[in-house]
Amino acid sequence: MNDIPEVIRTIPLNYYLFFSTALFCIGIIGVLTRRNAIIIFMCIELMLNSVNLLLTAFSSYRSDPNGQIFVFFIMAVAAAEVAVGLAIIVMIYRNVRSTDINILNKLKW
Amino acid sequence: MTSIILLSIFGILNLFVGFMKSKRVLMPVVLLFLAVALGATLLDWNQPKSYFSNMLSTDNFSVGFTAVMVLSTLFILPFSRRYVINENANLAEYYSLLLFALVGGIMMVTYENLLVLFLGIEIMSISMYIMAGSDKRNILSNEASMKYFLMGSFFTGIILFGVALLYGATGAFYLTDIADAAIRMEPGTAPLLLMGLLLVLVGITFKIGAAPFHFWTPDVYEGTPTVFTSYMSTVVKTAGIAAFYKLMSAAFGGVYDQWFPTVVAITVLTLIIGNIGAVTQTSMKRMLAYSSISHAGYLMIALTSFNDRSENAILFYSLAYGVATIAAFGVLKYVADERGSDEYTSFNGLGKTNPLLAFAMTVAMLSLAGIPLTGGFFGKLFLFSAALEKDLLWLIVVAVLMSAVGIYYYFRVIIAMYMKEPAGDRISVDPLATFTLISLVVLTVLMGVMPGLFSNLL
Amino acid sequence: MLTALLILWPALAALLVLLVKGQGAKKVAFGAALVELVLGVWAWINFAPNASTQFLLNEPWIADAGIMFKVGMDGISLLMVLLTVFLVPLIILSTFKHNYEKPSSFYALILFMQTGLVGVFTALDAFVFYFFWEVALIPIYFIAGMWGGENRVRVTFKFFIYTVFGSLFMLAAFVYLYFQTPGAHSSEEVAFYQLILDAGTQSWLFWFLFIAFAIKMPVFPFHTWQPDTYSEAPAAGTMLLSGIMLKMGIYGVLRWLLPVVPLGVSQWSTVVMVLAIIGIIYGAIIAIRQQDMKRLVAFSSVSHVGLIAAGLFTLNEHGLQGAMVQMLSHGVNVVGMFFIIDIIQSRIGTREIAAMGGITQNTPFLSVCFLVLLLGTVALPLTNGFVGEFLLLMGVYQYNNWMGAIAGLTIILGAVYMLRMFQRVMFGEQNDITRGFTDLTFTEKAVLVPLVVMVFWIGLHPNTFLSLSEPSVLKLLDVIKR
Amino acid sequence: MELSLLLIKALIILAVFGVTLLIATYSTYAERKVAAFIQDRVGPNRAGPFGLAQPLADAVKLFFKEEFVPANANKFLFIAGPSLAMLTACMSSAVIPFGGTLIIGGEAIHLQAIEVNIGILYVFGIVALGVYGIMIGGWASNNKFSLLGAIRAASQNISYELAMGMSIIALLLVTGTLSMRDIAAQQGEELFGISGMNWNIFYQPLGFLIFIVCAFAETNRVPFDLPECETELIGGYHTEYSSMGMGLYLFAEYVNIFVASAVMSTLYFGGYNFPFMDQLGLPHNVVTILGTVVLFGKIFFFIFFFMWVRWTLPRFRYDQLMNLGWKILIPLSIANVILTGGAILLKQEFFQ
Amino acid sequence: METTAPAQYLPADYLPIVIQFAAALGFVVFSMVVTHLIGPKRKSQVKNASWECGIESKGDARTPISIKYFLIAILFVLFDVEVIFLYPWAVNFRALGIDGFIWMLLFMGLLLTGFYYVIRKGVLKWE
Repeated sequence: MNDIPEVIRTIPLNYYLFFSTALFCIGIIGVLTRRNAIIIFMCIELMLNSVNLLLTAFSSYRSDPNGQIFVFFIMAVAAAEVAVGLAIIVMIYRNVRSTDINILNKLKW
Repeated sequence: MTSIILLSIFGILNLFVGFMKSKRVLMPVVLLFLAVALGATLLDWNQPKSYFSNMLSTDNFSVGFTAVMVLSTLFILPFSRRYVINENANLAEYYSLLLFALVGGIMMVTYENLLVLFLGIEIMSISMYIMAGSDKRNILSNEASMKYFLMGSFFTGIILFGVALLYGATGAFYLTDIADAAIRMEPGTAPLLLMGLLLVLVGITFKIGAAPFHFWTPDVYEGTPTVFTSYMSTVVKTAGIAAFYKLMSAAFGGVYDQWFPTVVAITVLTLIIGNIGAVTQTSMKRMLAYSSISHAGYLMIALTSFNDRSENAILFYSLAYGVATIAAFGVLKYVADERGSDEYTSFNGLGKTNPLLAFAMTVAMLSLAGIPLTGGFFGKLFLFSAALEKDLLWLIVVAVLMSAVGIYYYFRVIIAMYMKEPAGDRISVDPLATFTLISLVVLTVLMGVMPGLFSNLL
Repeated sequence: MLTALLILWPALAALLVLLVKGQGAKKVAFGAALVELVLGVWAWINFAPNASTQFLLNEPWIADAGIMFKVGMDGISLLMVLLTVFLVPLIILSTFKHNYEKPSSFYALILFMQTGLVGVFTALDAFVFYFFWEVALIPIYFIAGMWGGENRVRVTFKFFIYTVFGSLFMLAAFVYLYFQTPGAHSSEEVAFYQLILDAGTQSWLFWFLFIAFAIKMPVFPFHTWQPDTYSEAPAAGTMLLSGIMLKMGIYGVLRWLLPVVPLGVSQWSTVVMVLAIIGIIYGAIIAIRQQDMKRLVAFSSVSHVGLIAAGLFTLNEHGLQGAMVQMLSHGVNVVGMFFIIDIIQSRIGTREIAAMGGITQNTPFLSVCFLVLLLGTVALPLTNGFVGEFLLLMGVYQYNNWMGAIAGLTIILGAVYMLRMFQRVMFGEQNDITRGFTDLTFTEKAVLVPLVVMVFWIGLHPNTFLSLSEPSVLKLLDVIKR
Repeated sequence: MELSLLLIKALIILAVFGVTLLIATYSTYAERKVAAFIQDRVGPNRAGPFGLAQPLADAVKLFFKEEFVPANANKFLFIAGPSLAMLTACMSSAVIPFGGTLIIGGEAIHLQAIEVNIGILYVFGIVALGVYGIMIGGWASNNKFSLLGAIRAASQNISYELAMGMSIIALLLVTGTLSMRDIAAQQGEELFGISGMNWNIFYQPLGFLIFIVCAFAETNRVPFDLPECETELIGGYHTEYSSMGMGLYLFAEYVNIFVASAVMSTLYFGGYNFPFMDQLGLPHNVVTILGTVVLFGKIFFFIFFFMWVRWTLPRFRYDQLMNLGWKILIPLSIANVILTGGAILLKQEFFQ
Repeated sequence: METTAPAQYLPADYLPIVIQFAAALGFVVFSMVVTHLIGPKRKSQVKNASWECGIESKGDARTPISIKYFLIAILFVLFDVEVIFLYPWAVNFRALGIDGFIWMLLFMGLLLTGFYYVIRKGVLKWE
């Protein structure tokens, strides 16, 4: 199993870096431009996953498992977040019959 | 560390206590839990230890902030009595969430590894997302919860990306290792490092509600049920600022010059936005939200000055600010529940109908405004002296000007309470809350008269 | 210990008063203030007339930062404390005819304020000084805000913002000075006196400190809060403000400005003198035009304080000693004046000068007291005002002839507005409003008689007091001229 | 990887794919025959000898039926639903080792389409995706029955997936690897002196029981066919489907049955191993081919078992179904994990 | 543990999965397209209505459904992720030994506590 990093290293680190940064930016742009709570939420998940990817890449390049352990925790925490997030979205949907965040303007920004 | 384990277990236990028929046992039980946790925390005093291959370490810094947070929670709980009466509320769950959030907070001040920091932030934040929406049928609460959740997880993502970059630059999650790498600042990895630092900074800035990422604060605070708002603005903020300070000092203390301009800019912006924003509010709750932004700004002054006074100053200020804010929110809760609105006008004549509530509120406002005889004054004094030692005179001028602005909006409440005709009848307050309010007032005044007791703990 | 007792007793008494229900509170408060007076007199008796600081108490306060709770009294402090302990019982007594709402809070606040005032006058550490400075402010804010007149909310708030704003600068200056002290930092008065700072630093420090004191005094152009607040506050509040609190500013200049930043003072004293003298003339002229008695006295106060401020910045013995005496006299006189105004207002329900007339006819006792105090105010020889103003004018004259001459106008202008008021109010035809005017009651006499006695005591034998402060003032001058 | 090797792989893949489809096709026939047998009927016997061409006839019929999309359905998703169901069903069979190695010209060829080191996870992942097909189809139909069926399917699948995963974990404790090939190979070892008998069923009887129950639930077979139960929901999620859309759903179900059977055989019943396989002294290649035959035998047995159960047991009620999944299977599977772990440790400590 | 799998996996080793995918996709697309082309097409309004017991269907099917289903979904997400933590542990079980077992017992204890809580709370109660 020790050889896996070498295989991964056939692709330069920068590619991973650029790729996950791109994913991350897509996520950010999604969060900022979309108006549907679920889609925003998915964009956030995309951001988290780009982080996972990046951490894994770094971890492999450094032959250091810590990064991947971090990924594990991110996944677990993200799951908890998903649970809470979905619960919140469902709660709102039941009250206002919509998941469009523009409806949520009772509080001024 | 003991307190983390204890509180986790207590939190779970409490869920099962909630299955009992009567909801009335819950609060005493939770208060007992917290008292035990506080005791356990204080046992670690002057006994630095590290756990889990150095991922967590308790030292006086962490013990001090843990104690402040546990104490704050202890003070907040009695104000949730109204929920006890409402048998339908999921009280046990909310209490457990409070305890879990506290665990997260403690992790945020004991971490030695970014993983623990991340977990702490998330444990705390996720609990808070739920608590923000705990008033399920209330659309405002829903909205607060949703906003807090979307924004919170968005910024969690940003922190994580920053952490990933830091990991890429330094190959470690340990603060000490990062500090080593940061001092070396190898040209190859420096951009990654700085970018990572910036992103983490942005994320934590959000979590403590500092400008320019403060915009969620007023909305979320307003929509959230008041008890949890007070939790947000005290415990969460304390944990956030302590974590921030620890990160900056333990990991990036060596590159102070690199982050100083950013942090100082954030500080000034926060001070200005928080104070100016508070002036235009008509709702007490929103005012307190903006005030919490501004206090984040004051706390960050200690960060910008970054010297041996900073830790103590932050601790003292956190305690003083926390105590005063809890009192303010406690009174606000009673007034808003009884008079149906959290506008300033609903405080009218409170001095006549409820002298005690009014007095507690007055002391709280004086403390927040930083008037002597209250803890808030010495809090500000210590912060400012820390900054002056670094010769940040201009920063102090800004802060002083903003404090003066602060007096304006804090005194509006006092004026309403004492100098207007009553807006309603006497508000009945249960004995426990009365006792808590009195304790808060006494503590505030004690900090204001004998600051030496608290000022050099670390 | 005695100093600590002087500081703590009113605070304890305030808590005690809070427990008393109903109008009984005023008696308890009065008793407490009398005890404080006895303590003050006791201190006076035991005071050795030299320049040393006596009754010293030096306890660690914020130990790690080297901040001590250091209080004690030298001659200057003692005089101010005496003024305070003398006036407060009278002020409490003067309110006996009013039945204020929530009397226990009212009197507790007054006593609490006394703690702050005594603290300010005895503090020997900058932070202790600042602490009590603000402690004195909070009660008066509530007194004026809760029991004041129509516009009380806006006016007192303005007052509060002004003073706090100023004092924040003072605090900043103190903190800065604290860090300039060598070694383990200290904020003690002595440590500040020993600081050698360059002129540029002293220059801005001067303004940081001066703004705080100037707002409190108030010196033109920082006075705009004052007339409104005086006229809106309840009588007792006005007396506290004008009789004692205003002296905090003057005392502050004397103790914490002149010796601490002498270079700054020499750099800016001319400017301040000019401001002070503008204040003298301005206050007097505005006073002449006032129709409201309370406002008139308020503006006269601006005028008088201007003279005291001018005296302070002359930096000679006459000026300083004059300021000391004049602080006492002004305290006595202005409290008396406001009390008389309060009596008139409570009898006939107005303060409009134009609405009155012929009050003397029913009220011989009142008229006499009023006249004596009034003459004291306009500095007639043999009264207290004369001693003070004479010394002050002499000081100013020594500093600059022209300034002395202009400042001298105060006596003439003062006579104009005061006597005009007296004439219109007391003499002339009785009208419907003043016809039923009754003479002083026993408690009112009990207030006015001591004041009148003081007017003559200071006027006839100023040395009783001058000798107390003289050594300290000389010592202070030495420090300034170091 | 060289091109030739890739070609061989491609061939194996296509072969496996073809076999999968073939077996699935004939499963429909088998189902009807089994049903007939159990109900004492004849079953399909007109198309071809013994009705063997019946599946082909069915397929042709489905192809020629009108493709029908309801007016207020989401057209794209409506078509995507069955496609996805079929797609995922077809993806998972590739990692199952259908035999040992054939040695041809000194070159060892594995009778396995794809070897990935996380084979079980792969199967799991693909199977879990299958529920999307049902969910999407049911939702896109815009029919209340379809929606209910889809939601039932979804919650049923996820409920049983937990127990299934947990039972797999117990198995992993025994095997220590996630690779299907390794697991199959391990079971070829000796047990009590009999080679090829080291089957996991002997170590994990409880785990197998949980697994097979969950497999029934995952494939929406009776007694867990609530998503499509005719008496309550007409046709459940495929109420609105006709022609090949319908066909793919049905087909996917049989493919899933095949895959589930294959996985069960491989994980618990020794895969391509059979008793005395090394002791008979046969040539390697013969053993391999025999093994493959044996494996298919096992698979057919399980497929038969699926049908047997279908025509024997009544359907669950929904609350019974959920209770079974959450309150019985999950605690049971956790207990199984703990017991297994404890036993392995005991063995390590005291017997080695 | 003796392993017969290659010690090293190249990215190309996963290529067959793509082939498999292509095959499956090809099959699906083929069947869908063919049936689309050769099947008859006759549309009518009644025929295109959704079919609910043969009577006219009312309203939209996109109505909120019982909260229970959401709860199940959310529970699944949580438990499934916790189960995922067990996989690496299970694979390395022998290497981790007693310590690993005890830690995992603790973990599963927490899992079960949560599970018990959920049951007590009545989340899984179907009326």
